[in-house]
Amino acid sequence: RDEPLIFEQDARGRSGVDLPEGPKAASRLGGLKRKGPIGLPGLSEPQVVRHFVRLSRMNYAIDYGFYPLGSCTMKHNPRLNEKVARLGGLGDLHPMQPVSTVQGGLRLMHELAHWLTTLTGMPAVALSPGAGAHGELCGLMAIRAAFDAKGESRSRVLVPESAHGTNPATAAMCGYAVDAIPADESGRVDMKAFEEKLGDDVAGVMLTNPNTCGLFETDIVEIAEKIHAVGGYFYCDGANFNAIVGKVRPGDLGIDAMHINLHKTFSTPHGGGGPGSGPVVFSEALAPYAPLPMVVEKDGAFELVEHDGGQRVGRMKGFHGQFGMFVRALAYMMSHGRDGLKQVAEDAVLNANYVLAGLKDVLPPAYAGHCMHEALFSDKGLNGSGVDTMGLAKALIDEGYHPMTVYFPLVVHGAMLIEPTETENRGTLDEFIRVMRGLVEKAKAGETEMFEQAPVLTPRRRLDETRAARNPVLRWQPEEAAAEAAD
Amino acid sequence: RDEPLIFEQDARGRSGVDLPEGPKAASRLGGLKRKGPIGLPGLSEPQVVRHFVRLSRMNYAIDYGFYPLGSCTMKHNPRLNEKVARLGGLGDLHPMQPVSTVQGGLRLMHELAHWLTTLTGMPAVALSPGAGAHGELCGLMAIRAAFDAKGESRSRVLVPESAHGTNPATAAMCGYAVDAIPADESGRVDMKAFEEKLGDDVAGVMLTNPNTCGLFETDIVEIAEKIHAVGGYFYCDGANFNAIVGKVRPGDLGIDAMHINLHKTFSTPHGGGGPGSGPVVFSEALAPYAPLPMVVEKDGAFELVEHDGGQRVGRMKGFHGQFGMFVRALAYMMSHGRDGLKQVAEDAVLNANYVLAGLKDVLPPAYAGHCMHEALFSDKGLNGSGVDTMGLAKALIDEGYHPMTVYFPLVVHGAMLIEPTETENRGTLDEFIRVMRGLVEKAKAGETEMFEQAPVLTPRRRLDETRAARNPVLRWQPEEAAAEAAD
Amino acid sequence: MRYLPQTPDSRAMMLKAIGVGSIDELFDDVPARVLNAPIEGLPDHMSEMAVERHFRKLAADNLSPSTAPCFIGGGAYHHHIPATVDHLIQRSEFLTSYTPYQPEIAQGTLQYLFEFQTQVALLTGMEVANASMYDGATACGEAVLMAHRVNKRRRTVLSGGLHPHYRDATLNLTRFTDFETVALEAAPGAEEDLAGAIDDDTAAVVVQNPDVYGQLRDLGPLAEACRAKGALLIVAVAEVVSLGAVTPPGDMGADIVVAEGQSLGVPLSFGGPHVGLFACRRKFVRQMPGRLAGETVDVDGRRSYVLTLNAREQHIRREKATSNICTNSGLCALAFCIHATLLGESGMTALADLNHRTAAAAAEALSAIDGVGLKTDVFFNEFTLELPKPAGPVVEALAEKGVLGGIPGSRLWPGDESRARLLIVAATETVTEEDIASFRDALKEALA
Amino acid sequence: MRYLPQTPDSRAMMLKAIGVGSIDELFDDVPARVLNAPIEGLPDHMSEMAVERHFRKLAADNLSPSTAPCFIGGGAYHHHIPATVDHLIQRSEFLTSYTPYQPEIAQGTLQYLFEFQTQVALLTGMEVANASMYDGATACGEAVLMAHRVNKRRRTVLSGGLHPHYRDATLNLTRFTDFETVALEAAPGAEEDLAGAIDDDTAAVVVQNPDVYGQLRDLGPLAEACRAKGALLIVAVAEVVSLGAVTPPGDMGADIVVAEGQSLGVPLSFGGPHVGLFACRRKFVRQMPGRLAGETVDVDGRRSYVLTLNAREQHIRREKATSNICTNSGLCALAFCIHATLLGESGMTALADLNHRTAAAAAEALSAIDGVGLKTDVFFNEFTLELPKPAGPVVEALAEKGVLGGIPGSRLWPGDESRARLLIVAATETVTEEDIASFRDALKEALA
Repeated sequence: RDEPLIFEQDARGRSGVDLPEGPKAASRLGGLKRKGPIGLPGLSEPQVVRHFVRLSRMNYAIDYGFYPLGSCTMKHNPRLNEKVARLGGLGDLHPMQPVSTVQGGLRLMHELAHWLTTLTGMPAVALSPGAGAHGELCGLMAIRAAFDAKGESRSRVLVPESAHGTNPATAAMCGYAVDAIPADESGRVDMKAFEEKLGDDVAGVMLTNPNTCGLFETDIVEIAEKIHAVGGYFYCDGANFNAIVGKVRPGDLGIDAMHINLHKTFSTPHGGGGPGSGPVVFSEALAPYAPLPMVVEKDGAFELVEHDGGQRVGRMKGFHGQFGMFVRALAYMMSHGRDGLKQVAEDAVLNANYVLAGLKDVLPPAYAGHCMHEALFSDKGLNGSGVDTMGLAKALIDEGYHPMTVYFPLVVHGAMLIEPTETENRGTLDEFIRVMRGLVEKAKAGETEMFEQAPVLTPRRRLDETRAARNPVLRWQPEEAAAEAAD
Repeated sequence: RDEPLIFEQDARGRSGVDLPEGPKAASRLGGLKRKGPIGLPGLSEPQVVRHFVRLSRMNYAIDYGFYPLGSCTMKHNPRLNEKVARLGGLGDLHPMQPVSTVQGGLRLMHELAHWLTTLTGMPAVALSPGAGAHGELCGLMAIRAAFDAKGESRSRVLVPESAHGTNPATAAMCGYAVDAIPADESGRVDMKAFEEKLGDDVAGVMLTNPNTCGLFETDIVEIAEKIHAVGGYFYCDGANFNAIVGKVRPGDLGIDAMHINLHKTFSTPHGGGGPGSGPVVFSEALAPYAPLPMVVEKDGAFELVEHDGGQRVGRMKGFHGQFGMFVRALAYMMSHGRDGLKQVAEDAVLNANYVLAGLKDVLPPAYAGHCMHEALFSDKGLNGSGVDTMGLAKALIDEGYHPMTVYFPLVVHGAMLIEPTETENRGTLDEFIRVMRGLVEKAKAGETEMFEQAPVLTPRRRLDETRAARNPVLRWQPEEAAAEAAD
Repeated sequence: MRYLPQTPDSRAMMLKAIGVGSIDELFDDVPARVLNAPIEGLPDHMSEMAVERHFRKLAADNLSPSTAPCFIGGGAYHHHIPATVDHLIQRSEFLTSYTPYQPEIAQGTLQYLFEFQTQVALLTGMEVANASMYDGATACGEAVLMAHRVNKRRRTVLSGGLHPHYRDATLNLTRFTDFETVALEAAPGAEEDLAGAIDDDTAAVVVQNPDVYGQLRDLGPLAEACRAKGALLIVAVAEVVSLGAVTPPGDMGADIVVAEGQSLGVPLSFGGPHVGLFACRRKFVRQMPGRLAGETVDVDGRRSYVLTLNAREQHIRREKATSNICTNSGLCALAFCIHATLLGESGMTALADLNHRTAAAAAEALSAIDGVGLKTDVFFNEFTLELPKPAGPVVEALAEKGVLGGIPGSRLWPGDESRARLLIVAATETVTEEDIASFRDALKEALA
Repeated sequence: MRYLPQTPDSRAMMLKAIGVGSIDELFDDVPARVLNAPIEGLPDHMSEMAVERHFRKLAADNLSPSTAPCFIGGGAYHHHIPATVDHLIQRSEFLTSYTPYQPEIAQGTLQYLFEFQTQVALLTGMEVANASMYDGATACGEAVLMAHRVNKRRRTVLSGGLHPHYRDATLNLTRFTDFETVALEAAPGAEEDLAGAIDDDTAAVVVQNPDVYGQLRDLGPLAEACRAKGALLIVAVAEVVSLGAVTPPGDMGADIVVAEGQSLGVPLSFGGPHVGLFACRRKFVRQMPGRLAGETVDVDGRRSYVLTLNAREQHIRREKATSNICTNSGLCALAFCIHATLLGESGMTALADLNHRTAAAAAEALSAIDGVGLKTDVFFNEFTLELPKPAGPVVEALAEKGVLGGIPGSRLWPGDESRARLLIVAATETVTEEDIASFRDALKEALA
């Protein structure tokens, strides 16, 4: 059933709120009082509830089923975290309160910083970036600020071909040209190519580790040494930290800066596309350039340093960062503890390898050997079947699954990236493997029709994305206005 | 897709909780330590969340769509009420705390009592009954206690044929024989029959008003006078108070006791079958027999009277009643206020009559004239079509609606009782009327197959209820045990 | 009025469609004299903000067991409820659905009721259980009514160890029947001769385990005595968590088990709503009160669940029903089911063990105070102390120090001087060792 | 470990299926030297109860704006959030879903984003809006970057009335570009000659309305000056509720509008997550940063929604993307959308009016105090006072009396003596007349 837009449910004067009368007072709006109506529709509270409940039922979710979306770490989101984030005195704190009235809030940030620096083995952390990409930006800016402080100008950043799209976009925002490093046949940085690209105009290397092929970069320590040798810095995209948290400290690998997606590794909910949170840990070399604000403890009291005289990266965000996500992430860390976080990494890797082992005879892995937290397949197994990666993905939807990540990383043809995460149980994985094998068999048997039609059991079937992009309709318009716009 | 039972998702040693270590102490269990396992399955938290989210999606709900279930008053449940019921200091109060530590809780009960007595125009209220049927029991017990106090023994209670099943069941629990009063052709108490049944062995009359045919009992004041004239009491089933709240005070009609379903009129959520709450208001005549506990104010402080020397009805419930429902109901009342509650009744009646007007030419109403908060139809309109009330109801499910109440009241052949409630908007009613008319047309056109098959778009199709009752399987058993049980 | 979708425009339009000139024409069956009688003394509608502020003020006027160390039990227990429970029961599809009368679109409710019934049966050690009652006390009364239906005898004996509220609710529920209910009295820790109270017309004996004082007993001998006399043994359990550590009533020979399920998943909420558990032998199932979910198949042969054995119930059987119960504790049963599922076998036994150790530690600490005696030697998470002075004022003094220190005998047995110095103390997993120390120190002071 | 479903048994079975003998064999690509390095100084796993207790303690160490009268604004506002909002955003299907990359099973998210975009466009008076940014400050920086993409000029002017945090975030975001960003300074209520600061190489002028002091201005003349010089006018709105009462930037001629949407539906949460709004003229849409939901049809011709114009975005365009933004503020956008839907036209204007009257009443009461001057004459719900002494210590004194009394100039402009006596005060609908009186009395005392 279709759910009409809120604008199609309007009745004049109706509202879903009641307001108190409030004080009488003469207007101070000068001549700036709004003249025309806004155009918002009037709905009652029951209508609003039903509208959004109905919309929600058109969505897939972790709470509903397996969500093996590679590189996105769709794991269980504990409700305890939601609860504590809403406590009075945490959820309702104003960022500009006198610091004497927010000592608990500042302590919380301080504790989170302690967990993050300890788990990564790195001395400093900037909490304020708003998401992973924002953290990358912060990290690259720190690198650029370090060179600026030295009066040195460098032009290139090395980025593997398999990188997340945010990596090159970020480097570009810091004024760096992106120089792509190819992968070797094992799916890792081609060391020879890397060494050839090194030079004193290289500001740094941006590496995801474990990388987007789900593989640990075996030469990572050597890469760090070599980039340091030419005076560059080592930025690590921490999107896949889930695979090694509690097992490996990035600081031990020679990394200078790494963002941490709290919404991946530490399970703050993805919320249909955010909010995320992307704190960045820094090495001693880059710590002086970490942006403010920062919480410091002095004689048992906590201060919020918002200004100092340093050559730091500037303000990343309106206030101190995604505090609501800090609460959730800290609750997640405390719930797992040191022992549990290590188990997280182990189970994430175990689950991915179990899926790899269960599928590799029917769907060739992109690279040989074990994987870390996600298993990568190419579409080679479908060659000649007439079914492509997208068809397989859409058919999975009809089987009740969210598809894996498809066509990423770009370096693998028809890539399928499966990340089960540690919060899935063996029964779920067995069933998923069974279904995947069944689909691959059907594809190989030439049952292409089903894959072309899929999905058919969903609130909508395949969408006309071209039409959406050619003639973008980005908002509702009253019918007359819409007709005009179409003219 | 089927969701396995929790017992089918077991893994030994797995749990969805972590517990603190706690103190060491020697066992004080004597020889009574549990010897065998309980048999509960082990699931992790993510599995538990997914299990219940999946189960929930097999349910229909007010928040999802129109729920015109007659006599059940399925109206909007505001989330504000859920929020305040969970406040620390309300949701977590222990019923046996010293009264000095629960003054806010007692005040809340006192305020609720004030609203209920004021809205009904009756002097006393017992808050403790746990649901509507429990309130009826309380009311009938008060009547019986009043006669016992007078040393008088009466044997009969008059109950209309159209009554809720709880009415006769309740009367029987108080030791009364049930004497059924027929309805007249207008759907109301047949006054002649009523008068004939009166006598000095009649303890009282139990009447629902507005009655279960959705009609106001026009002779209600006369009924009260006549039952009082023979020394009996007038019990009113308040299930349909929603139709008259703020418009008519039951006390003005001569009623001696009436229960109020907080989960109907005052919108505490039905929760898939409770908890409800059924406070009972009493006239001066019955007030002395109202059960304890009761809250009284003395010099600005509140006391909880749990014992006195009276000839009251005894304890109805373990503690002071459904306090969590009191919070929600009071929040609902305050949100509406005196003006809003009157509007509730008016809109409930308006909506029901709108549905009646929209359908009466295709589906004959059971009785002539306007209705109150619900519209009652018989299956006469389907005569000869081969489609029955149940078929129509099940076909409605496929159209995305919860069916109306069917085959109740028993006095109307193939009854269909439609209660839209005041929280539905005109657009929803128009669409429902359109769909109903379409279905009736199809039935009359002889498209019986669809009605026999319906529902087909649901998580399950029609169930084998006979099988369930003949060989009751009321619990899961491990396979061996289940096999044995079947032998 | 944020909950009402009609507007002046839509109302006018609808009245016109109905064919009346004003809303009061639709109320013309109401005697004019009583229609629209002015209602005095109630405010008009309020904003959400104002309503919330009012309840926050009321809440602030209470001492919350979540902030004060809480040692009160007596049939309601302050346990930790996992956040998941409250989140899930608020799913629209659970919270805002009705009794599952249309099973095709209510399988969610029906399946969890089936799971709940199984959990209750497993925990109590019984064969079958129903889909919930209002609470433990009313379930106890219903059990007595049921026993009389089963064996048609005319007398029931209630143990003196039965919680006075259970006793009173049971006496009330059976008050207007034609059989007799006899309530015994018992001191803490003392043995009762219940077996001796059974005669040939005794339908049932009701005993609570652990009893109201916290004392645990082996009910095996009593069960044998009941069986010998043809009476049914009804066992009431006020603290369901005890069943994770203690031999369940079913294993000791109970015929009917009733329990208060609040401890799992259900907030204290000043006494309600809670959830009554009701389990019995399979052969009595058609005499049970309350709803039952049963397994069946749909027309496609898929496993399904449905309310069954409705012929017992009021909406079918009317005055001949086994009970008048209709709306019961569905959502609380769900909360119970979710919490029990989260715990699982290992969690349930660990939780029970933790409760027991905490209570044992508390008993040790408190009974070490001069003049304080422990009256119950075998217990689960609740025990009874005898103080050197009346417990009522002591509890008030403790409350002033911010400790919710148990239930004084005077609250449960008002006017009974012999029990005025008793203090019934519970300790759950929410009690920390610091809480025990605070209680001990405060009690010492209060007794000094 | 309650979140981890694997057990020792299942792990062993799975390792065997994989064909390895131990978990660390799967980590054999990790240099042995760094694998399993001991992590010191962190506790092992904790129970839910213990974790919750910890956060309750932290929360208790703060003064909560829900219990103390709160007059702090400055880009984040303490508004009442209807309970419905928080309930709905916690629906599993919203909370635990990912970015809607598979539109067939994400229509819920996509439709609300489409509705959100429409609401933002309507409120700002602009043609199109995107699906959210991190917050108002970063949206402001992105708008400047976008302006340079649009007209390829090399200089941007930031008004002195721009919130210093917006200014700093913008300066930071543009710091490593090859164009210049000039930030002006301005005193409260003073007029700036922004038109005079525009030259032929000026890509954009950024102005906040109401400005950081609360002052409202007619931006029409500035918009004309921009148009005359070919520069874009970027308007920042830090308090989105103002748009219910004030002429929107679109009507005054803005080319790009950025705003902080926190005021609708999003809790203060100590500064984040909030939600950035971003709207512009339709002709610039392909230069916009962030995600866009657009309408289309599915193969059956049914109206549907999908993320569109992805060619602007990093996952397609990589280093040539319009922005590196990926995860944004989806769930906060949903909260905004629900709150705005609940309000509707009449609620939104009434809420804005109530805010304005409350602030006007507060301004009147506070500026009547001896020695206190009102520095902003035209304002919405925030205004600036000049105190007879430095405002920093005054605010601390107010906090000790339990009043959160605004932002002292020293917090926003540290070291700037000329602004040290300024106090920026906001008053929303959550402020009662009693709150205003408490504030007035406390301020009087603090100044005495």
